[in-house]
Amino acid sequence: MRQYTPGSRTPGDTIVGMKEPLLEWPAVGVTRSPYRVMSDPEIYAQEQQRIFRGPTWNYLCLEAEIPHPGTFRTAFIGETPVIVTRDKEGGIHAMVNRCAHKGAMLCVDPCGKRDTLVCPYHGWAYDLQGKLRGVPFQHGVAGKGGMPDGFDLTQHNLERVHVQSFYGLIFGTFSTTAEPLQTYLGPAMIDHISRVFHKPIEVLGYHHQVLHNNWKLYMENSRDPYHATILHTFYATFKLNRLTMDGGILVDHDGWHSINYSKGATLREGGGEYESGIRSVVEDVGLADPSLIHRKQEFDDGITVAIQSLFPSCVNQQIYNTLALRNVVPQGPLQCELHWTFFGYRDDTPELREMRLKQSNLIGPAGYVSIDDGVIGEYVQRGIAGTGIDASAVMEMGGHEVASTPGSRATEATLRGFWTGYRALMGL
Amino acid sequence: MRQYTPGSRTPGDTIVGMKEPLLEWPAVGVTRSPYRVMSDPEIYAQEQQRIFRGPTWNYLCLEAEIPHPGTFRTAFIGETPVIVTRDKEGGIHAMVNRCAHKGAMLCVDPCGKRDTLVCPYHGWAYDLQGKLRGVPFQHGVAGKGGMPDGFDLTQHNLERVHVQSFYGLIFGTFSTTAEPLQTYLGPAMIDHISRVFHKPIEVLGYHHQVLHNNWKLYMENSRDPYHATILHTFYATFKLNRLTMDGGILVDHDGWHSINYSKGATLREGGGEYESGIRSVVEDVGLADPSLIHRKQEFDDGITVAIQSLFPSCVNQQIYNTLALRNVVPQGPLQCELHWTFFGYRDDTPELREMRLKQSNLIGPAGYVSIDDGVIGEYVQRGIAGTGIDASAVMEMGGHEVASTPGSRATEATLRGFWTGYRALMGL
Amino acid sequence: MRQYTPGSRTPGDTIVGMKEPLLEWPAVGVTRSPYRVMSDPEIYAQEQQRIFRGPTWNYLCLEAEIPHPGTFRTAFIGETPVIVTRDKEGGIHAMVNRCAHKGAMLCVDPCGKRDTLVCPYHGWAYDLQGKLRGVPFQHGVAGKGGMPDGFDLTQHNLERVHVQSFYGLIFGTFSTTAEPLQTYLGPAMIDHISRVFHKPIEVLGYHHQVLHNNWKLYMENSRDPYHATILHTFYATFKLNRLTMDGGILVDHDGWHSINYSKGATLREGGGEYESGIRSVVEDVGLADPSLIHRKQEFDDGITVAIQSLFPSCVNQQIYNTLALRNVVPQGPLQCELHWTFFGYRDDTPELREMRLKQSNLIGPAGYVSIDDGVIGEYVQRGIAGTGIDASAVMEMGGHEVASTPGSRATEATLRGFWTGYRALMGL
Amino acid sequence: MIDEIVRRQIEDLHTRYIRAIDDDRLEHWPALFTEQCVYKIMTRENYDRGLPLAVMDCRSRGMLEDRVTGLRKINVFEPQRYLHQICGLSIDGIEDGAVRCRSNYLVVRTMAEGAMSIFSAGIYLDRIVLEPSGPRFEERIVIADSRRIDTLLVIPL
Amino acid sequence: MIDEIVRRQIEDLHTRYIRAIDDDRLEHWPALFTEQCVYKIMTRENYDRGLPLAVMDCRSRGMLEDRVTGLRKINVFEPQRYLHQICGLSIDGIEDGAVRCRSNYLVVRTMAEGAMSIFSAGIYLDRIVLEPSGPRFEERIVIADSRRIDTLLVIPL
Amino acid sequence: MIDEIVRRQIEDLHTRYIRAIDDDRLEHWPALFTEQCVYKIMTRENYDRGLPLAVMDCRSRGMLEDRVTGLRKINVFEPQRYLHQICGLSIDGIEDGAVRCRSNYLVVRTMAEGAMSIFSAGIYLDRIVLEPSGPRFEERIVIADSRRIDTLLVIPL
Ligand code: FES
Ligand code: FES
Ligand code: FES
Ligand SMILES: [Fe+3]
Ligand SMILES: [Fe+3]
Ligand SMILES: [Fe+3]
Repeated sequence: MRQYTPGSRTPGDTIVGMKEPLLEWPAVGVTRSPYRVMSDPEIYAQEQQRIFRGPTWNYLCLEAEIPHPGTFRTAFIGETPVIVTRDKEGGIHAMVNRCAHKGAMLCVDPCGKRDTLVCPYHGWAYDLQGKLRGVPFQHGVAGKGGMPDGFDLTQHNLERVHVQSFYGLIFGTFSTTAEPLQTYLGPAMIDHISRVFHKPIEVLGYHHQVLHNNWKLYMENSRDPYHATILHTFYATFKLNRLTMDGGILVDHDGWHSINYSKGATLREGGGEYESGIRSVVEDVGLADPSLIHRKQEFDDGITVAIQSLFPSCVNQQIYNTLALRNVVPQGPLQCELHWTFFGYRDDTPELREMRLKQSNLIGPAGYVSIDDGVIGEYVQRGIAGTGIDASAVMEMGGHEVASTPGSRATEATLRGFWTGYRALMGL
Repeated sequence: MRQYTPGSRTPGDTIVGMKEPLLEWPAVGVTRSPYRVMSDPEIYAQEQQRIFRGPTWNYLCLEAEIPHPGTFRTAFIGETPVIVTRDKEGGIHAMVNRCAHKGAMLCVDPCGKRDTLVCPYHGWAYDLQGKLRGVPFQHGVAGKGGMPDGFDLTQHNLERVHVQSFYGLIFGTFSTTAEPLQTYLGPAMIDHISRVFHKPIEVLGYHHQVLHNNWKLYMENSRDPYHATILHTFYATFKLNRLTMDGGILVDHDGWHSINYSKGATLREGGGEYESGIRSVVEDVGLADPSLIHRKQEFDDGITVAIQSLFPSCVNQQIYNTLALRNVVPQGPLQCELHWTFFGYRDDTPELREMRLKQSNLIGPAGYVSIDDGVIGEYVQRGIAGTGIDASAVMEMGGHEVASTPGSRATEATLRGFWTGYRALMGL
Repeated sequence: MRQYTPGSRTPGDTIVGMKEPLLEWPAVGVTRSPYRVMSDPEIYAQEQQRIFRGPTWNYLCLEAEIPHPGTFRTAFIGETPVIVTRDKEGGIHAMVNRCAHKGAMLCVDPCGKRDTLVCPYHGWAYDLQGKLRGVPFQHGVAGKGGMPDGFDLTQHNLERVHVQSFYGLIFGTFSTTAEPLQTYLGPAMIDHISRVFHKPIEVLGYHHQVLHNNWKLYMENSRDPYHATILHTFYATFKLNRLTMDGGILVDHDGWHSINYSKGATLREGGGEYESGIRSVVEDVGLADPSLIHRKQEFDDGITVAIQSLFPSCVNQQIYNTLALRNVVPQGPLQCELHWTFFGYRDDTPELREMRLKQSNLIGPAGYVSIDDGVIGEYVQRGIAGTGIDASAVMEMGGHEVASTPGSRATEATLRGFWTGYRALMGL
Repeated sequence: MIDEIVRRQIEDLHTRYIRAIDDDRLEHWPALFTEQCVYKIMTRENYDRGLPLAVMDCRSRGMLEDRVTGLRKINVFEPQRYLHQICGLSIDGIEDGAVRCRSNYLVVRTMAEGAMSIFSAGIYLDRIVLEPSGPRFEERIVIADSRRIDTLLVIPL
Repeated sequence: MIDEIVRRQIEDLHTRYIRAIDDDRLEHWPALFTEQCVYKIMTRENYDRGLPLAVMDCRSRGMLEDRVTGLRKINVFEPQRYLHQICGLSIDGIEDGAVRCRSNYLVVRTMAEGAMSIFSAGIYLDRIVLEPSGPRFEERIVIADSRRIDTLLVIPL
Repeated sequence: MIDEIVRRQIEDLHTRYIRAIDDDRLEHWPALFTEQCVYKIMTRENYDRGLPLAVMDCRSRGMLEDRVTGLRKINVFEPQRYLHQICGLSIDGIEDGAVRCRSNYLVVRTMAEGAMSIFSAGIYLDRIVLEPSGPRFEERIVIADSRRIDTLLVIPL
């Protein structure tokens, strides 16, 4: 069931001889999204062009991952492989991981340290800014062959990705017309990033999880307050997260981005549906070792769970004392890979570090909370197979608007916001 | 070699910006079928729309598999996942296995018992008729959020599949304009179904077999009298089935459906090609344990082998005392899955039951007779790779007509009948 | 990551409703090739039609592999399965490995001996020239059924492939308008073939290697003098091959074909970049058992390494005393399979035979030299994923022309020649 | 408590079993069973639901021999080989003269042109009798985890 | 030099371990560990880079029991089974009363509808204590070669 | 009749062999062979047809060492690991001082970014000499069921 080929259609496919329109969006707007956007290869190819190569800012990696001059890390923007480097002067650069000569991938290792980037195929050598510095046999051998006169190295640099770093998070864009990063994020998103990244962090490890669903199904899931306390039985059963706590959702940039937060200490017993026997609360179940969910209140705003979802494909999560960034890499219309970067603070006490690691059982591919998200997108992908042409998802919870509701999470405004951004970029 | 993605193209793909015509059918008609229909993704997507979602009746399951109120079984119509239920009053219903909210598959288990169908994602609850009965947090929490006024549950039921049950076989259609089931089947098909299902049956087990060929190659095979005694050496060698027995073929509904039967007791020694050294008769081979092919004459019409093939994708087989339904589930242009339901009668004696089970060595993925069919469709699929644009299969055995020939099985009329139905629905 | 289906699109797809143009070739011509040609399914399908079914001569097998009457071997022309036979009179024939009845593959075994080719499905029997000789039940049974009057066996032969054998190499074409083989090859190619195949050869074994890249990336690699001494560190480090040896490249038929050769005994110490620390020369490394690279000078022209690349998909290699043919079988835009046929001469001394086998450690999927080529094409395929629409490879080494340069290998003329042929056939 | 000698004998029987199949010496396979033997391949789906249908259902050594005949002379299928991995043999007791044991198996199937796949994985449930001539299978029930068979099954598991 | 009896005991512990998981009798799985045990699943990527994050990180038998509770009552996932292959057990020494050993494992996962895949392959690094009642795992570190988890991991490896 | 001590020694040699490879300690791999050894990887296709071509063809310990040099310093390939499963060891006799034995192997290859695949499956045909310092391989012929190699083969099987 791993079936489509990343890269088998370049965006060009859809420019030359492109079918217009790719689809008709339902007239009611963002309270509906047609299921076809989750499976159509043509639409998928367009997303690569219009979203990932378009005026979006894409999370690449953390500055903490390339701390020293010469260190690099590879990443993806959509399907495009990218290298992020720190140069001798400490400057940060990003470029496509594709040799300017005949296209070979330059860096296979996920990270490392290099003085120059040398292509294995014919040895073209680039500096850490992606500038071509050397071409073997440029002048031939014994005066024969080599590059023609007027061959200009400066015309053969690596394709550049524009980068901006914010609180140690490095974002990149292919677009020269993208808004500045902070404008793209908006004030509420900026506040939340600064809240989490206000002091030096330390990476504690990675997870890589293959999901058999369209990348957008995961991004919807990440910003969906509605499913959190129903699908995730662990949340509701052990009262880590319920809609009957204080909490809310914040959106920014017309809803392209969102935050969904709750405050564990404010749980109101009763109320909501939790006592009315929905499956999300399991009776007569306890933890043999409850130390798993002992938590330390790290932030004075009282927020114990906060999921920030940045358009198009980045998630910044706090669940109790677990802190992680999640990045979704599309791998065809029916698959994506979720990259988790789990971190703490450099000044964590040993006890707090241990607490984070013990709580890591809550998240990741085997997390009590996130296990369910590993399959639910696949359930949707399989559920929508063979749908009729007009079938669409319904998102009316909380009305038809896209707006922050600091007092309520019984809403799908965050999803309507995602589709607002999607439609704007895709011209749908 | 498992390469295409079921569901990666919704029928919609081919409506918006559809290429017309998909192909030119050979002018001579149904004595030819172009190989392209066996591999083209565009045509495959059209089949989902025009055949499986069109005015056809698709076998879903047996009433015996959902005997009690609340029992359900999942199935497929083409690529579309379906749930078949029996409600509290004993009524039978079918609906798409896709939540009306955001499309999650509702039932993952192949069968079971439920009071209501509850979606794992956000807990929308449906009754056994597919009607939406509950939406968690419909009215929000503490007066905030929830569904907007005027949100109408009755507008969000599961997509309905129309069902009709006939002698315990449950068929479904998406089409509101399909003929009644019995008209669709026709008198000859009805007679044969009643012959086999005249008394209560009992399911003895299932087989699931992945075939690396287009679903139509299997359906052609199932109704092809020509291959039976040549490819299936076991038939001819051990005289279970030869064209030199009394037998014939019956077609119905312009040949959309067919039956191919023979009477083992009527074998004429000599005649036909069997003595002229075709490979289908192996010399000097015997069975160390001949009890395998001892049979009991169950039906007074003397028929010992009968294969009924119902358009588009169901087969009802009797081979000696083995009784089984076979249903083909398309999984992309190059793969399908064959689901076998092996059964006997509830009033079978222990001896007869044992005989059926011993004879089960004749059928299924490891059956002496059916092993050959497991690969022959793949041989065709590989044989037609890279064919020129006009390459077509040839079906002239028995002439150019589509008609029953009660006295003869040296014909491909049943195949011409299949393509008659295919062309009518596909507009080719 | 093995994702596309060979055969899932027949060339017909691209004729009916074909998008024109498939792409715009860069105006500068063959010093550029757009990356899209390496991944677009539409272009891939066109190649099957215009190149492999077009006026090209495709290597099929060696006469030595079908030495006796009745022996056969299977092969591929592009995706199309082919059978090559030697008939009773010793004549050589080739035909598509697809039954003329309903398309089943006739020969599954890679080689063997047969009097007739009998289809497993319905027993149609063909002679070794592909002529239909027998149709079971052609006249029905007891006067009923069978083929209609006027059914003409001669109209149902296997699809013919035109063959020409040259020095024991058998080539085939589908085209009736192709030039004669020797005109297609040209004088320089003919000389080199006669050089290697001047006396009876003996096959010593096969390798089959799956490459996760477009077939053209391998063909480019095979004729690329530039990468040889840089990617292949073994060459440069142990001085088997350097650009500072005498050597050159020869092209023929507008550069469709090429030879890249060097003379090991002529190495000039110093010069070139090898001493300037490019990665292709590893310091302080030796062989614990140098007998691996002891060689015997077999050819009096002093050539020790010669790679001949014949358009579209055949390579004839001599590396020291290893002799092999390589043939690339496309398996979708993103995969191909490389078939190696390793041989010596029938009159080899036991010592020379042993030397060839010991040197076989240099080539094949585990060869010190060729290991690198196993992955480099995949690195390119991954590097070009998600490229912008205009991204192209650059081939300016040695200027912009396509011409032989007997004195120099610091050139990409051979690659420009490949694209000259490609554009001519593809109409790009 | 079965001693180590018996355990080794049973391990050797298992090794001879996978050799006969993996080396395509299937003619030696029936002799590893008693005359009145049972050999069944069942899917976990049918087995767990108490449904009697088997993929292969042999109730005598003769039926095993007939399976070899079918494979050699009767059926059409693509040339293929198996490669077994087995582990976790446990000897679970004696039952009217036969040793009950079980183990895990994994079969990798390789087609002539080179395609490899996990063809089947599951357990062997055995009853083995210790005859003077050595141990033989009185009963081997193969329970395959997957309900799916890819293409066809013609070589025993 | 550990003698063969101990080796056999440890092999039996390994067999009971894979039985408990492959037979879906996970309730018997925690008892194979000591009260104060460590059970971790780590990817080779994190392990080799000295990063402490684990995929599953249990530091008491209670946490193992909670994993079974989660699987039985809490989490949503597609029905699936594992089939283990293990080999290459080596006993590498004694360390404050515990036997250090390791082995290779391979887990084939089969989904309800029949899809099989290599879900995980890697090594077990164990510390086993020989209690009067038999051997138990004091520590089992599972190191998976692949950094990828397909879909989710809910059944222990 | 080879006794159990020898069998255990040979099993340990096999275990050291897969450790050296699976742990990427290939520098320890040549020492498991005698000075004058043969190590060949052949495909079943060539082997059965009597064709002498091997995928890897080493005729001395030096050539094994050179293979490690090539892998460490010379060749370009994507970072990858192997995980072996072996089973079914049989000791088939003594031949001029060497023990002939064979076993089944399965190698799962895992790439740096996480892709796992069945890379090779087949048998080991060995000649093992029992030196005072312990047993060593005098000859190991690896016969791979599949004629196909995916991408390349640089780590020995
Ligand atoms: S592809 Fe990078 S140097 Fe040629
Ligand atoms: S998808 Fe079913 S309740 Fe939301
Ligand atoms: S397909 Fe070959 S005889 Fe019918
Ligand atoms: Fe979630
Ligand atoms: Fe059949
Ligand atoms: Fe090369």
